[in-house]
Formats: sequence, structure tokens, C-alpha cells
Amino acid sequence: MSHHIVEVQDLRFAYPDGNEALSGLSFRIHHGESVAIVGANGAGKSTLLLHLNGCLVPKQGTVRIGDFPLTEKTLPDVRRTVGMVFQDPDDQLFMPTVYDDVAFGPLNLGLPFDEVDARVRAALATVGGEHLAKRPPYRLSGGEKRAVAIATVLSMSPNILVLDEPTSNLDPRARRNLITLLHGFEHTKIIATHDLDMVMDLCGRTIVMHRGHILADGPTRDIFADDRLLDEGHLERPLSLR
Amino acid sequence: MSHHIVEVQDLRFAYPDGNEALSGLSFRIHHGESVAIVGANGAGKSTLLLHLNGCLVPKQGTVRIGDFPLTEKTLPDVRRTVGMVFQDPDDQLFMPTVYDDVAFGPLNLGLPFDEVDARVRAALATVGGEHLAKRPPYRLSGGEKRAVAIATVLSMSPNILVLDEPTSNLDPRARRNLITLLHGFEHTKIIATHDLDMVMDLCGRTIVMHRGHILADGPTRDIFADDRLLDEGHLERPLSLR
Amino acid sequence: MHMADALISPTVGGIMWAATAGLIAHCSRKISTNLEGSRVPLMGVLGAFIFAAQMINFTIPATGSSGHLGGGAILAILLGPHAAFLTIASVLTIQSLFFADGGILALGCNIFNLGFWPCFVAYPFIYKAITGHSPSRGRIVTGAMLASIAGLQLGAFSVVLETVASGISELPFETFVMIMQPIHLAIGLVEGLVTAAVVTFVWKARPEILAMAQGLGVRTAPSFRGVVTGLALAALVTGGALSWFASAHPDGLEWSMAKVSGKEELEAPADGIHAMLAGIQEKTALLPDYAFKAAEHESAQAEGEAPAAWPAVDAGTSTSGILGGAMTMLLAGALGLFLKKRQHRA
Amino acid sequence: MPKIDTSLFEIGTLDRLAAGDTDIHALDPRAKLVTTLAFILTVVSFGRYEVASLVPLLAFPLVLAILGRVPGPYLLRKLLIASPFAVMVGMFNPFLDQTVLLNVSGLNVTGGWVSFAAILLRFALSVTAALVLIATTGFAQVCMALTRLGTPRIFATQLLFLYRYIFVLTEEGLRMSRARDLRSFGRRGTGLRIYGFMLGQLLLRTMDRAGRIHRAMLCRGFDGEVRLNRRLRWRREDVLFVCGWLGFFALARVFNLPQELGQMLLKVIA
Ligand SMILES: Nc1ncnc2c1ncn2[C@@H]1O[C@H](COP(=O)(O)OP(=O)(O)OP(=O)(O)O)[C@@H](O)[C@H]1O
Ligand SMILES: Nc1ncnc2c1ncn2[C@@H]1O[C@H](COP(=O)(O)OP(=O)(O)OP(=O)(O)O)[C@@H](O)[C@H]1O
Ligand SMILES: [Mg+2]
Ligand SMILES: [Mg+2]
Repeated sequence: MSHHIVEVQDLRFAYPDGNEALSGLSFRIHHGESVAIVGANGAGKSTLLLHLNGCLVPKQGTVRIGDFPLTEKTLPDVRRTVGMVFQDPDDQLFMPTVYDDVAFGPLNLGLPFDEVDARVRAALATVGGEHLAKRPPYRLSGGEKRAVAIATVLSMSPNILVLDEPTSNLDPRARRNLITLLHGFEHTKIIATHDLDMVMDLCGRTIVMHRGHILADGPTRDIFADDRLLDEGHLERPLSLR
Repeated sequence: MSHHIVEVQDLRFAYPDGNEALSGLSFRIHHGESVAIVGANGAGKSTLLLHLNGCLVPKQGTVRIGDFPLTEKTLPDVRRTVGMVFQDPDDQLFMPTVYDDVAFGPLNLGLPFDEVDARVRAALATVGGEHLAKRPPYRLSGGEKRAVAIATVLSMSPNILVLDEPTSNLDPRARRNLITLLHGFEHTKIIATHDLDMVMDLCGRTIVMHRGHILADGPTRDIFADDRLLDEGHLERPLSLR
Repeated sequence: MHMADALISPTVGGIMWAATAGLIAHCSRKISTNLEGSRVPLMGVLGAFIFAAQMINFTIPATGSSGHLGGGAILAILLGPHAAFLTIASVLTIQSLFFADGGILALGCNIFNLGFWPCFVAYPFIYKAITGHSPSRGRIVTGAMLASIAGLQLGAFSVVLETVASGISELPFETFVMIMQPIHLAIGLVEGLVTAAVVTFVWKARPEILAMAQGLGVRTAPSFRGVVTGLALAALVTGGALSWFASAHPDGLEWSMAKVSGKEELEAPADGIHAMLAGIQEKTALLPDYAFKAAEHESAQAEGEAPAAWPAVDAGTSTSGILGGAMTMLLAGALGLFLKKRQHRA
Repeated sequence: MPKIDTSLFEIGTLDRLAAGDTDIHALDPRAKLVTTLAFILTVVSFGRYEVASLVPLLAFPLVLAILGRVPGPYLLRKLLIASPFAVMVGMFNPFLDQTVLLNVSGLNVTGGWVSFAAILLRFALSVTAALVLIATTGFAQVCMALTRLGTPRIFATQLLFLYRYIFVLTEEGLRMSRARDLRSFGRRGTGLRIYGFMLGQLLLRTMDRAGRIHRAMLCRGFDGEVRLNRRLRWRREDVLFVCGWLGFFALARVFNLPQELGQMLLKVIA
């Protein structure tokens, strides 16, 4: 069970152009938690998420998933454990058909044909996208793309789901459907977003980032009640709390 | 004054692959009005906006800006009158510096150097971006990019401002700043968006689109009070009204 | 300047296919071993960029017409020769399969003409030689301009050689050269300007990208020289083979030139070209235009009489040919109708 | 710009056709690929004055198009769009080659005209065959067949990526082009300098996107090889298909079928 713990210690990272995007972060996320990462544009949210499964390698500090620190050797395991949904589904859906895309991960795991097929079907069913299997991804609507992008990750049966701005560009109903869908998962969830109302709905805990630091980390209700904190983090009290 | 009227009559449009994105729309927007265009993903909002300054040519029906129908001949005039801000600021910012980008339009209008300079400064000041003038646009944050994109359009002193999803991917403060900024304009404003709370803040009138049709057109308060209508249009009552 | 299937002979098409296939295999090996496939998405997406760049056009000064990016040189500069060659090959493959631009048999020629020269000649010997390890604006512009022009000139000349060696088109060599080279000089100039503009933009905005591409070249440098030598040899051999075909059967060239110059008496041997087509052996051969002509001359001389050539048709044969052709068409139509009917019932 | 626009739309159409499920679609992609290649080779191996003997080969694209439900008007339109180069180069033949080959009731037919006709026919045959292949197979399957037949995997993968991102990137290019045109007023702003900035910008975005895609792939266990969850199996139909057509091509190549048919008819009449 400890396998699902995410622990970040004193994480620092600078982009090649010298821009220090993360300057010393630490937190620990437990099994089954649903955590929001919020903050201004450029605060470092996306950069942080990219560290959680080794897409970026820290300049300093460690990331631990479960009992293991993230290293070259544990990388394949970690990537199977941590499922990452990117902000732009077009970056994630690169195969010729939806089916192939959802099958991509399981095939790389070396699973046998039938097992792959079963997983693909199950993942598509979970997001309500069985009918899309044969379509090419570029023909899907925004909401459909997002759902399929989640399915591509679910098919690898990750224990931890990491999502970067999942509700952006969705219409209100598609957004609501997505939130309902995410509610249904018992995975550990880490969500970077500007949609504070979704955070209210979905996440018990919120981490506020600011210029590569953690400004606050605590229960969502408390954080959203602290107007000074919100102001410092370029945030606003969600409408449902006004 | 009648110059600022936007009138669309029985507008139909199909993409080359036969997809009928607009199937008969009519409306009339008066000088100084602030109108929201809302609806599900794929309802045709962006397609409609692209007709308002002749980026797309209708298969049937007419678009009138002011007293003139939009034709090949009136196109340059119309484009000066209607300023269009795209959803993704990256599409709009292609010059090496912010200054050059904001100056691009006025220079192409053939204005003298001093006039251009004055306009650039004024436009940047309006969006609070004077300090960005020398920066390359691809190094700006999301909110800054959006502000500059609006400045590139303002520098041509349009009478009508058309914006496609202006608040997407902005952090709450940048979003609030943008809304305040837009509040300050006495231009006619036409805004396609999924951000219904911004609509509540900014637009007196709302047009609900659905599958290329107009589902409803009326005062925003009335429309957002009609739950059946909202459901049909894949919308939700904004939080500020719940 | 995409060649079409209809205009090349199987020999030329086949040789160029083989050359191209060899190059693709070679480049793939280079890339998959060096870089663990990590450049695959970059290559694919940059290929798509070549298409996307065509959505944007610009006005060519003084002419009022518009141009857009061709792509060979810029890909070589951004990706290095091996990855660029594969990318160009895939762009041309898509064009031939989906846009019917060029053709499947001609694909070998097209990939070679538009890929080999910019990647393995113009880029290493011109662009890299000029920009060196300390690129400056002036060097980048000069290098990009010259590399683009040279690449296109060589490519255009290959088109001429391949077309003439195929002997399907009657266009004489000289005329064709006189048409193709100047046109492609103009195209090369424009392409060079565009390439220079884009590369300098990237160099200013994100110098690390160019440094990375250059670095790749440096890292593979030792083997790279060997590769270039090998490829140059391959090119020589290919070119030699082509010109051998042209010179061993000079009538392909001479004959058409003679036509232009009005020397009618050279026609008789030309008419004999297809004289032997009655024989099954020659019929099944892949070299209808050239390879058997010598043999045919020999045999004609040996037997001391010219066999009745197909083109010199007697009335009986031509009538039956026309009648038969018409009947075949009818049969095809009937077959079509039959299949359609069956389909509807199914 | 209109050209690439319509071309893309054509890709969409081919994609839609390829999603069909006729018997032709069900054939192994390798069978179709090999047969099509053999067909094109057969077509181009004919002599330059041979027109009539090429005609029977029409059967191949015709039968496949009909059984695979590829609409004829669509193929014709594509042929027309693609024809200019072949027509342009072939057009010289009638002027350059004035040898009289045939005399049909007093009308002299020169070698140039015959070879011109042959060029057009070859062009039509080879282009339709390629189009029908894609329209009944789909690009991904063709790539898969290519890999199975020995094409380097990296090349095939690369092709798939290119194909996938054409749409995304051309949309981006189109939007940028639009944004520029809106502020250009048809006068300035479309020159080379601006064009260089725009392409540069598009290029940077493209490279960023490539980086993001690569990350997304790594996250899902990418190890340098792209796999598809499909089994290719030669069935009896596939073998029959290949052998049948190859036999027919050989027949058409060796015998001048129309000629034979005509002679038979003449004999019957006589
Ligand atoms: N590829 C890159 N190279 C250099 N700097 C980068 C790169 N990507 C991001 N940055 C910088 O790193 C910082 C953090 O960026 P990041 O994308 O993580 O922010 P974010 O919190 O996700 O913002 P947003 O809400 O806009 O998505 C910013 O200052 C940004 O400009
Ligand atoms: N270039 C195109 N070619 C073909 N169809 C298109 C194209 N662009 C959009 N469409 C289709 O036209 C319809 C309307 O699309 P449009 O982009 O106008 O919707 P929208 O209301 O702006 O959606 P969103 O909220 O997701 O931005 C959709 O069905 C879409 O798939
Ligand atoms: Mg982000
Ligand atoms: Mg839209």
C-alpha cells in the first residue's frame, strides 16, 4: 500500500535557459488522497508534475514513489505506477486510432494480445468511449479527446493519476462529466488546475505554489478561506465559497 | 454610429469535408453591446466568429458590419473595424518583440511612424503591458501573452472587439484582470466562451448556440435562469447564480 | 519537380528505389543506434511542419506571386543529415500516396533527388563548411542560401537525367536542362531566402536548438565522413550506371536531339526499338526501351533482315488491335456493372 | 494555400473510405501492397508505344475500387488534380515524334500521339492503383505492412507520426496565417521578413510539441518501438488474391490480350 505514496523532498529544477522553475519543494501525498496543485501562471505546476514520473530529472532533491526513490533503474516501474494526463490531449494521442492509442501503453508493457485487448476495452468503457475505438484522434471533440487521453493512462492500471489542467477548454457539461468520472476513481489523484471550483468538488487537500515555492499546503476549505494567502498566490475565492 | 452594428442573416457554412458547422443563424448586435456566445464544444462558436471579419466566407447568408455587407471590396475596412483576438495567443504573436507585434497592424495600415509609436504605447498602456515592449512574445506568461494579443488588436483602434475564449488557461488573478480590462472598453464586444461566470460579469446579452443553430438569444440573466435551456445547450447554471 | 510514374522506365525507377532503400536503411540504423528512437517524434512532427508551413505563404518581392517553403535544406540543418533524409522521405511518401504527387515507382527518384543532395551533399559540404562551429548571422545566411540553391540544382539535374534515361518523354536532354535548371535556380533562391530567414530566427530565439543539431553532427563526425564517402561513391556508381544506360544506348538522347535538329534519317533504327517485342522473352523483360535494343540490332544484323516492327503496323494487326481494345473496354465495363449489381444484392 | 487545404481534406476522405469493411478491406495489407507494387511495375514495363495492350490492366484498379466501394467520381477528380505534370511533360511527344505509326482510314497517327496516350494511360493506372490501395487499406495498415516487409521500423513509425500531426500543425499554420492576414490589410506584412518570423515561430512551437509528445510516449513505456495490437495472418483469400492478380498481370504482359481478342473476333467474322 505504501506503494502509492508520493514524496518530494527539497526539489529544485532549472530549465536549460537558466530559469529556475522549482526552487526547493517538499511534500508527501498519501494513498488515495486527492490533491490539487494551484497557483499563478508560471508558478511551476506543470514543471512539478513532470518530475513525478521522471519526465524531468531534478537538479537537486528527490522524488519517491512508494518505497523507492525515482532513479534511472526504477523509472519503468514508476511510470507504470504514475499515470500522467497532459494538458493538451493532442500531445498524448499520437497513434492512428483511438484503439491503438489506448493499447500503446499495455503493448509496451509486453502484455499478451488478449490481455491488451481486454484492458483497452475496459479503459474505454470507464470513460464512456467504447464507440470511439476506431476513430482517428484528430476527429474527436475536445471533451472526447480528454476522455480518451485519460483512457490511454487508465489502460496501464496506474495507482496514481496525475492530471494537468484537465478541465481547460471543456464546455460546462463535458467538465461536469469529467469531474464525475474522476470522483469515481479511487486512485491517488494529483491535479494541477486553475479551476478552483473543480478543486472544491474534487480535492480534499490543496497545495498552493508560487514562483517555484510552496506557499501553503493544507485542507482545501482552509486554504480557500484565507484571502491573504489567495491574493498572494494570484488566486481568488471560488464562487461556491462567496 | 451605425458603423458598429453587426448583423448576421441566415448564415450557413460547411467545412470542405461537408461538416455543416453553421446552419442558418441570424442576429443583430448594436453599438456598444457586450454579447456572449456560449454553447457546447463543437457548437460552431469559433466558426461563427471567423465569419465576422471575413476569415471564412459564408456558403449562404450575409454578414453586415455597419452599413455594408461584408464583401471582397469592404474587407479591408471591415478588418480595421472588427478586431479579433484568437483563442491561442501564440497564433497571434509572431514578431520578434512585443513592440513589433503591436506595431504590425498600424504599420500595415500605412500610418506614419510617430502615429504608430503613439498607438503602440497607448495600446500597451491599456492592457498594462508597457514594461513588456522589448520582450520576445514567446517568453511571456500565459496572462501576459493574452494581454499583448489584445494590445495588437487595440492598436488598430477597432470599433468592435471579437474574442474567442479569452479566459482559457489564465490563472484566477489574470482572469480577473482581463475581465476588469474588458469592462473598461466601450467597444462593442462579442465573446465566445465556456466561462459562464465571466459572462455573468461582463455580458448583458447571451446567444446560446447548439449544433450550428441559435438555441436562444436574450438577456443573460433570463438565459441562465432557464435550466431546461441550459441543459439542452450542454451548459450549467453559473455558480454565482446557484 | 516531382517525377511521375508514367514518365520513368522500370530500370531507372528500380535503380533509384534500390539506392533510396539503401539510404533509408542506412539512415535508420544510424538513428536507432545513436539515439534510441528519441528523435522519432521530432522527425515526424517536423515532417508535418513542412506541410503546415505551406499554410503560410509570402509575396515574392517584385513578382507579386507567392511562394512557400520546400524544406530539404531546413530539415537537414535542424535534424542533421540522417534524420533529415528519413523525414524528407516520409514527406514525399505521404505526398505520393495521398496527393498523387509523383508516384510509387517514381518515389525512389523523388526521395533521392530531393533528399540525397540537400542532406548528404549541400548540408555537409556547403552549409556546415560555411557556418563551421562559430555560426554568425552572415555565415548562416550565406550557408543556407548556397546550400538550398545547390541542393535544388543537383536535384533538378537528376530529374533531367532520370527522365531522359527513362526515354518515355521525348523531351531532348538539352532542352530539358535549359528548362529545369533556370526554373530551379529561381526556386532555389527563394527557398534559400526562406531557409536563411527561418534559421536565423531560430538561432536568435533558441540558439540551443541549432547547437544541438550541430552537436549531433559533431558526435557522429568520424563515421560521418565515412558515410559521406560511401554515399558519394554510391552516387557515382548510380550516376555512372545511369549515364551508361544513356551512352550504351545513345539513340535515346541522340535520336530526340536529331529530331529537334531535323535529321530525319536517324529514325529508322529508332523504329526498330520495339521490333522484337513479339518474343516472349523480351516481352517479360523489365527494360523495354533500352536494354534489348543492342540485342535486337545484333539479331537483326545477324539474320540480315529487319523483322516487322510493331509500330510499322500492317492494316490487319492494327484493325484487330483497335477492335480488341474496344472489346476489352466493353468487357471491363460489363464486369464493373456486374460487380456493382452483385454488391447491391449483397 | 488552397492546394494544401484541399489535399488535407482529401486525406480525410481517404481515411473515411479506409474505415469501410468490404472483402477488399479485410484482405491482409501485405497482400494488397505487394500486388499493387507488382501492378505498377507491370504497367511501367510496357513499351512506350503500347496502348491497347495496357487496357486490360484497367481491370485491377477497377475491380478493387468497385468491390472496395471507392467512389469513381472521387478517383477521377483526384486523377485530374494530379495530372498536370504528366500532361506537361508528355505533351511534347506529339511535337517531337512525328513518325507515322498508324493510318486509320486516312488519318495519320504519329508515334508522339501514341506515346502520349500511353503516358496518360500509365499515369491513370499507376495513380488509381495507389489511391485504391490507401482507400481500401488505410495508412496505418500500409505502414504496418511496410514494416513486416522489411522497411526499417523507425521509418515506418516516423511516417505514422508525420501523418498524425499533419492535421494539428496545419491547423496551427492556418490560424497564424489568418492572424497575420487580419492585420495586413492585403498590402504589407506578407513579405519574406515577416514570413521568416512566422515560420520560425511555428517551428519553435512544433519542436516544443515534439518534446511534449516524446514525454507522453515515455510516460507510457515507449522504448523505441511503436507496436500495434493487430495480428497479421495470411489467409487463403490473401494467397488467392496475390496469385490470381500476379497471374493476370503476367498474362497481360506476355500476350497482347486486346490484339488476340481482336484477331479472334476477326476470324469469327471472316
Ligand atoms: N521549456 C522551458 N524552457 C524554459 N523555461 C520554461 C520552460 N517551460 C516552462 N518554463 C518556465 O518555467 C516556469 C514554470 O512554468 P510551468 O509551465 O511549470 O508553470 P505553470 O504553473 O504550469 O503555469 P501555467 O498555469 O501557465 O500552466 C515559468 O517561468 C516558465 O516560463
Ligand atoms: N477545419 C475544420 N474542418 C472540418 N470541420 C471543422 C473544422 N473546424 C471545425 N470543424 C467542425 O465544425 C464544428 C464547429 O466547430 P467550432 O470550432 O466552431 O466549435 P466551437 O463551438 O468553437 O467549439 P469549442 O468550444 O470546442 O471551441 C465542429 O463540429 C467541428 O468539428
Ligand atoms: Mg502548466
Ligand atoms: Mg472554439
